[in-house]
Amino acid sequence: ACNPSGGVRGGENFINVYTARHYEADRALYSGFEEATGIAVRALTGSAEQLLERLRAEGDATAADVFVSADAGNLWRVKDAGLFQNVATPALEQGVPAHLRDPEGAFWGFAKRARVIIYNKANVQPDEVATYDTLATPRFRNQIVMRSSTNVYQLSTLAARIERLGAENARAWAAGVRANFVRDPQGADTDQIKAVGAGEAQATLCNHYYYFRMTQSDDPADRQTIANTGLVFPDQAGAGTHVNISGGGVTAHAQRRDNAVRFLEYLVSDEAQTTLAPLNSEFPIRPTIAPAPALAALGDFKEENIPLDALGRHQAEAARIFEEVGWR
Amino acid sequence: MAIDVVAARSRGFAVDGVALVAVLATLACAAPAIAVISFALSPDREGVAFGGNLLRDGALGTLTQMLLGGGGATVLGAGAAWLVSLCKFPGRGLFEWALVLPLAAPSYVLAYSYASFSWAGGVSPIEVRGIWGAAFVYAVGLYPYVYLAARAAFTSQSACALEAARTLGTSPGSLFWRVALPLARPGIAAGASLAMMEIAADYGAAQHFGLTTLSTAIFRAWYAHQSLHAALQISAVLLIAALVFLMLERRARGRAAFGGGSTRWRPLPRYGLSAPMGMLAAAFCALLVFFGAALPLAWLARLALLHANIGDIAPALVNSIVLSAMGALITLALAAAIAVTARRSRRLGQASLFAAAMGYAAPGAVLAMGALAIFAAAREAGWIGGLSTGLALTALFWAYAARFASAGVQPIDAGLSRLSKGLDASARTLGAGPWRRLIEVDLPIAAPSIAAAALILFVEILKELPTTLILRPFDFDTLAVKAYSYASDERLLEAAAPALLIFVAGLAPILILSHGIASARAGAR
Amino acid sequence: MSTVTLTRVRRAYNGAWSLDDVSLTAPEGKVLALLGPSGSGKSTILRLIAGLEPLDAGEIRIGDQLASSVGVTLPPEQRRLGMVFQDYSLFPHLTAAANVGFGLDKLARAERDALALRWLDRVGLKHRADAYPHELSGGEQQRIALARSLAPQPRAVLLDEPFSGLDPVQRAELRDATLATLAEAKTTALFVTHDAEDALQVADRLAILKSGRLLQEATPREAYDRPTSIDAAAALGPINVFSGRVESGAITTPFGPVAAALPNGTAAQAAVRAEALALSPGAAARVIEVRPHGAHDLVRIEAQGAIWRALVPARSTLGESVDVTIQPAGAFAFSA
Amino acid sequence: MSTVTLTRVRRAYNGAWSLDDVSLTAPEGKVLALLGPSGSGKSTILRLIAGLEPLDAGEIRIGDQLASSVGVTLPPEQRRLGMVFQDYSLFPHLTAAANVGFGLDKLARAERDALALRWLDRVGLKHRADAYPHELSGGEQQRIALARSLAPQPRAVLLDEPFSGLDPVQRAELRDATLATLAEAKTTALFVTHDAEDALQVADRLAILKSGRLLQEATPREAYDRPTSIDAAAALGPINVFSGRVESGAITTPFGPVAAALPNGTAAQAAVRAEALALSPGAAARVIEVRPHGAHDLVRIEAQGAIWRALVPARSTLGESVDVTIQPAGAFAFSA
Ligand SMILES: Nc1ncnc2c1ncn2[C@@H]1O[C@H](COP(=O)(O)OP(=O)(O)OP(=O)(O)O)[C@@H](O)[C@H]1O
Ligand SMILES: Nc1ncnc2c1ncn2[C@@H]1O[C@H](COP(=O)(O)OP(=O)(O)OP(=O)(O)O)[C@@H](O)[C@H]1O
Ligand SMILES: [Mg+2]
Ligand SMILES: [Mg+2]
Repeated sequence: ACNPSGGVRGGENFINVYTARHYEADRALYSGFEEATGIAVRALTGSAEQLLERLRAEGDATAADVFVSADAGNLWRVKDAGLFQNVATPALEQGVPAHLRDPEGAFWGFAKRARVIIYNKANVQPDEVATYDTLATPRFRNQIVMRSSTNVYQLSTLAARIERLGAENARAWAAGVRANFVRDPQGADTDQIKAVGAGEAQATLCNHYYYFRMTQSDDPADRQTIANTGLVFPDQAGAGTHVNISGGGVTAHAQRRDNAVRFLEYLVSDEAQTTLAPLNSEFPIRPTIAPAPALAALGDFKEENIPLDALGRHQAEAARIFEEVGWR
Repeated sequence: MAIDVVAARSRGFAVDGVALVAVLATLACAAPAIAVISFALSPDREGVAFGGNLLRDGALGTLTQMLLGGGGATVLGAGAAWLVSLCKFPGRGLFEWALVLPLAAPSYVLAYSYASFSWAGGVSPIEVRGIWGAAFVYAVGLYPYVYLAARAAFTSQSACALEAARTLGTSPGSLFWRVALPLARPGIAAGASLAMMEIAADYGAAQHFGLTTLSTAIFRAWYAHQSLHAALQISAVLLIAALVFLMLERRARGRAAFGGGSTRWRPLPRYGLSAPMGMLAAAFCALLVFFGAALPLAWLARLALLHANIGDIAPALVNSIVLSAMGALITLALAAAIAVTARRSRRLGQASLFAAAMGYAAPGAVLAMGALAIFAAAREAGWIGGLSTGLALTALFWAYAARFASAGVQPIDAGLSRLSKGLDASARTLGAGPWRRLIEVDLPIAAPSIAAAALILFVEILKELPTTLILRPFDFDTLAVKAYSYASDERLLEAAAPALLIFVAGLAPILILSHGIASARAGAR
Repeated sequence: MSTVTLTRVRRAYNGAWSLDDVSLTAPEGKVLALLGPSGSGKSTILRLIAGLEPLDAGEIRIGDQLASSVGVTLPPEQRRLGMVFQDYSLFPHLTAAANVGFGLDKLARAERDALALRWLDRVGLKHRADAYPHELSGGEQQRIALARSLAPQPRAVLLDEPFSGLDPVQRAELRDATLATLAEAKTTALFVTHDAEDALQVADRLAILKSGRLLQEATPREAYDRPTSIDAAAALGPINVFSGRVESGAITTPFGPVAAALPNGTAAQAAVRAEALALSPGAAARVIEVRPHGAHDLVRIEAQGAIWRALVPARSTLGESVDVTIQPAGAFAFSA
Repeated sequence: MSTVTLTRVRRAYNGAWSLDDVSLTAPEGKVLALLGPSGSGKSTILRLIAGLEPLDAGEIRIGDQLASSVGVTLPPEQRRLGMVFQDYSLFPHLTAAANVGFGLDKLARAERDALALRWLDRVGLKHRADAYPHELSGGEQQRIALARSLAPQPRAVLLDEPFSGLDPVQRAELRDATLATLAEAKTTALFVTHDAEDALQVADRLAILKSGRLLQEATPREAYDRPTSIDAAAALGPINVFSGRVESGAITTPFGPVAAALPNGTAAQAAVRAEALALSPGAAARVIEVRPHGAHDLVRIEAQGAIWRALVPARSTLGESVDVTIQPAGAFAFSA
């Protein structure tokens, strides 16, 4: 492993992946791909923003063929920087629903996650948190915890709102939620869930899989947290719950374009999707593939339907709004 | 006339090969920081549109933590150093080295482990969070920087000055305030400035505790506002502030001298503390070790046992050690060149010292961006291709050097400064040229401090995350990268094992270092 | 101003006696010089008196107070003694005035500053009040250290080789100035040196030490005129030594007889001060070398294979050989 | 073995002349002592000769080679000179033998070791070959430093206060040993000291310096007997000074006339060596104090308000007052 170029078993037959995902499931995907195609996968993990800068600095000399991120906003940034090339193949087009991919084919989703509301069962009824809007109402004064707005999921959540309802609405909502904070944001999603479980706050927003993972935990503390809390897919009566994708695209200067395309195709293939389903806590990108049973137990939900690139386009504005309303 | 030509060429310092290397080393170490500053200043990009608040709040947050966390670390470190160096109490010998242990734990690991330990659902009755929680974590995690420097300062103090004070009617207690502390001030200040620069550069802990600091402001500008340029502008402010801070520290020493009242060596007198005071002293030291190392270590161990995946991270452990060792050696070579030159030529040396020190206050990711920018420029100029494995490693080691050179220069400089100027002159009159003097005189004599520097650098690089994350080659994970990957995926159980291993891998060098310092009393060879 | 008394004091480092059974009195208001070669235990005596180290046997009294005995060591800060260290040990972070004022911390700020300035004036350094130690010459530093030790009106002051490391002119000046200051302050002083000239110039009484033992305690004159051993004789100037037997009340050296009040036949040693050899034209001894030596010429003479050194008035014209007269006042005999 | 010549050398630090117009020759194979008080520029001369500093005017030649002139400084490592520093500056990480062998790096390993051992033997320290500097006494360190400087057969060796910091017995021994080694090696030597006795004992020639200026260069005897200025006279021993006017070829001091080869009426100064005052029973001067001073007594006498110091043979019995004779050989007059 100290051979820094390690992992190349297939000689020249390989692809280089920059990925901002660091899940165990990914390793299984890579070996699945290698087995299926004989193409080895070399990965460089990192934060999406830094990988983007590296890609930018390397320009046309980059070794990266595929760029993967766990957020559409970041994928859009790569596209915006001109570092993706558009691809379209039947396999991809059939595999990925239109609202979970870039309209021009710069990037393609292969898994999706939902932004859900977690509430404290003792003090909150599920219907009191049926929509994102409820979090901004005075009902929850001093009862909300949130992670920092630097986090891309928060940015994407607000960007989606800007896309659907406009910046003014988004600002009012953010300000309302901000006004309900128990304390300044700290920690990550799991910390917010725990805070709600411990009664320090009554509700929060998080990605569904952080909550889901706790339901699977052996840790008694986690079980207690789950027992104390409930999950709601918001806006089921309205626009639907905000979803985001894990996705990837072929880099503009990919030296192994064909391999890269095959990799993307593989990610949305039946095989990969079924491999992913039990390992990953995300939902499969294809409606036809059933999520793992435990995950399915969270329930069906209606998804928000907006062009994915909106998450990127409005991100800067979302950040500005958060900044202005004091949601750190 | 041949003689005159030779002589004229060799006048002064200018064409000494060692100096040339040092100048290049300095430039190399300062280049990423300079790239950041010049990039930030380049007019063809938008300014800090929203940066006013970000900068102000960040600066305020950083200052607050430097005062609270850095101040706490200073008080704790200096106090512990005093007790251990100049008092007798139960367990003193044990604490002398144990107090260094927290150095092996990266701040972000401490922060994660305190958070998971004490936040909602945790087992602690007190929550360690927010500004005070962060200050606490910085204080117990970073006090060893001050402790090491202060202990060196206390032990190298002239026993005679302390004895003189006693014959003038000063009790052991007030000796600390009236003589020992003032004399150790430069050492303590050096340690405190290291701790404060660590705080300024820290992102992980600050982010997790929800602080707004210059460092989090940089990443907010970069990640949330998508303005790398604004991020670099804030970084430039941080770098320049660090430079000013260092210069002020030098300036504050003023006319007073601190070193050398006496060159005579005599064992330091240690004052026996009364039984209750002795217990208090022992308890104080024990608490530092407990909060800085034992508690977080035990907590991580518990988590790691819940999710034992040691086999999975073995390659990362090997990578970490190889990378840290190579990075330490490269940085050490540059640091040694700078330190040696600083001693031979005052003006050149001072400039090098400052230039090298700048990087220490910058978050690693920012320096990595500086290094990337330089590579991008070189690529556009057609000198190099993409970041192949070799180039990526080069960039990585380069960024390490830029970030940590100062941590290496300081101990070497201190080691060299104990030598008499006469040695260099002796070697010259015996016919030794600059290289022979470097290799046969300076380096061997400074060997203990160079070894100390090597160990510190090894541990620093072992703990380092952002630079490694962005500049490493494909399929090359280190412990820190592993820990980060899991932690950023909020899998604290899985993150515990690599975090614990960082700690453990850092312990061995830390213990060697600690032992070395305990036995290296100036003059006692 | 108190008498300092050491009674049968012993001190061992690592099992070796560094001071062995030393009894000594520094009389009130007088200057006692401790003279001896390097390692003879001079500094150890001062450190024991100051309370910086415990003793292993005997006792030390300052005035009426028992300061040290076995297992009892009054801490230095309670002894009210002044000490001037060999390297002066000024506080490098304090100005000259603050150094001098250091021991006056019981006084109010204004009073303390005034007193410190008065002491600086007394040692002629008022104009350097704001200088830091490293900005002062060695001699100036020594004077600050002296003022610092005297300012708190100690019961006695201990000086450890205060003049070493200075050039001879500075040294003579400083010696005179120190003496004057001590006389003015009427302080009991113990003064360590390995330089006979210093000791003879400064001391009211002289204690000659070697290898941790007290060889002789006497006035300077007595010590010079009536040494009690070869080593004591050697401590105050160059001597020539001859080992022989006493015959008819004298030891016969190659250069002449030395009277010895010892039984005939005793194995004995004669010690003859170099300045007690008078040379006159003659043939008894061969002149090997003549070197100027300040007021004297140092002459090496040889007879019967023995080479002695003689100090004779400068510019004596000597031939190739000389007759030698041993002046009895500078010749001593000790049983071997 | 080369002659070292300084011609009109100047050196300034921070605008002040630390050496001012010094011309000096260290003759081949001889020992030249540089004598002067602290700060007189002695070390500066050695550092300039060694090439450790550039000069500001004049030139320095070693043998025929121009080593330093304005803007030209042959680096020290190319001068083939030996230097013994005041603190010896031994390499702490090397054994005695390795220290001595350091300058022999052009030789093969075996040859080098053998030569180093030979030199250690010459300074009597062969048995300490494997000792590290901190395991050696001050005197031993000095001898290693001397051997180290001589081993590469330098053209000249420069010694900066090699005997300071030693006790008088060690000092005398080491001085003799050094002299013997230098004589055996027939090396040109420049030797810095501020101790007149050292200079007189060791030197073939003497250069007396003060405040960066050369006062006199002469043989020791000449310098003692015919000083060229008050300062030069003072450099070799205590003197008494009187300022007056020349009348009938003499200056009349309170203690007697001093012959002056100066025009009548000239303002002049008389300098009288303390040992040139002979005292006899009488009434011309009052005896203030008598202190033993080794071979002498130091007597302070007073007449007409002036206090002089006289060195008289020890144990001279003096009354309360004395008559004074000034011996012409130790009395000098200089125009003021
Ligand atoms: N702390 C110590 N540990 C071990 N031995 C010591 C210590 N202090 C002094 N000695 C030994 O005790 C003896 C007397 O030492 P001391 O310092 O009193 O001598 P000194 O007469 O002052 O000599 P010097 O003229 O060199 O200062 C020496 O042999 C010395 O090595
Ligand atoms: N590096 C320097 N910077 C400034 N002044 C200096 C320096 N070196 C020497 N001097 C000054 O030059 C003068 C001569 O110094 P030098 O060291 O030659 O004197 P010295 O005769 O060797 O005295 P000592 O007996 O104290 O060693 C002194 O006034 C000294 O202060
Ligand atoms: Mg001593
Ligand atoms: Mg000097």
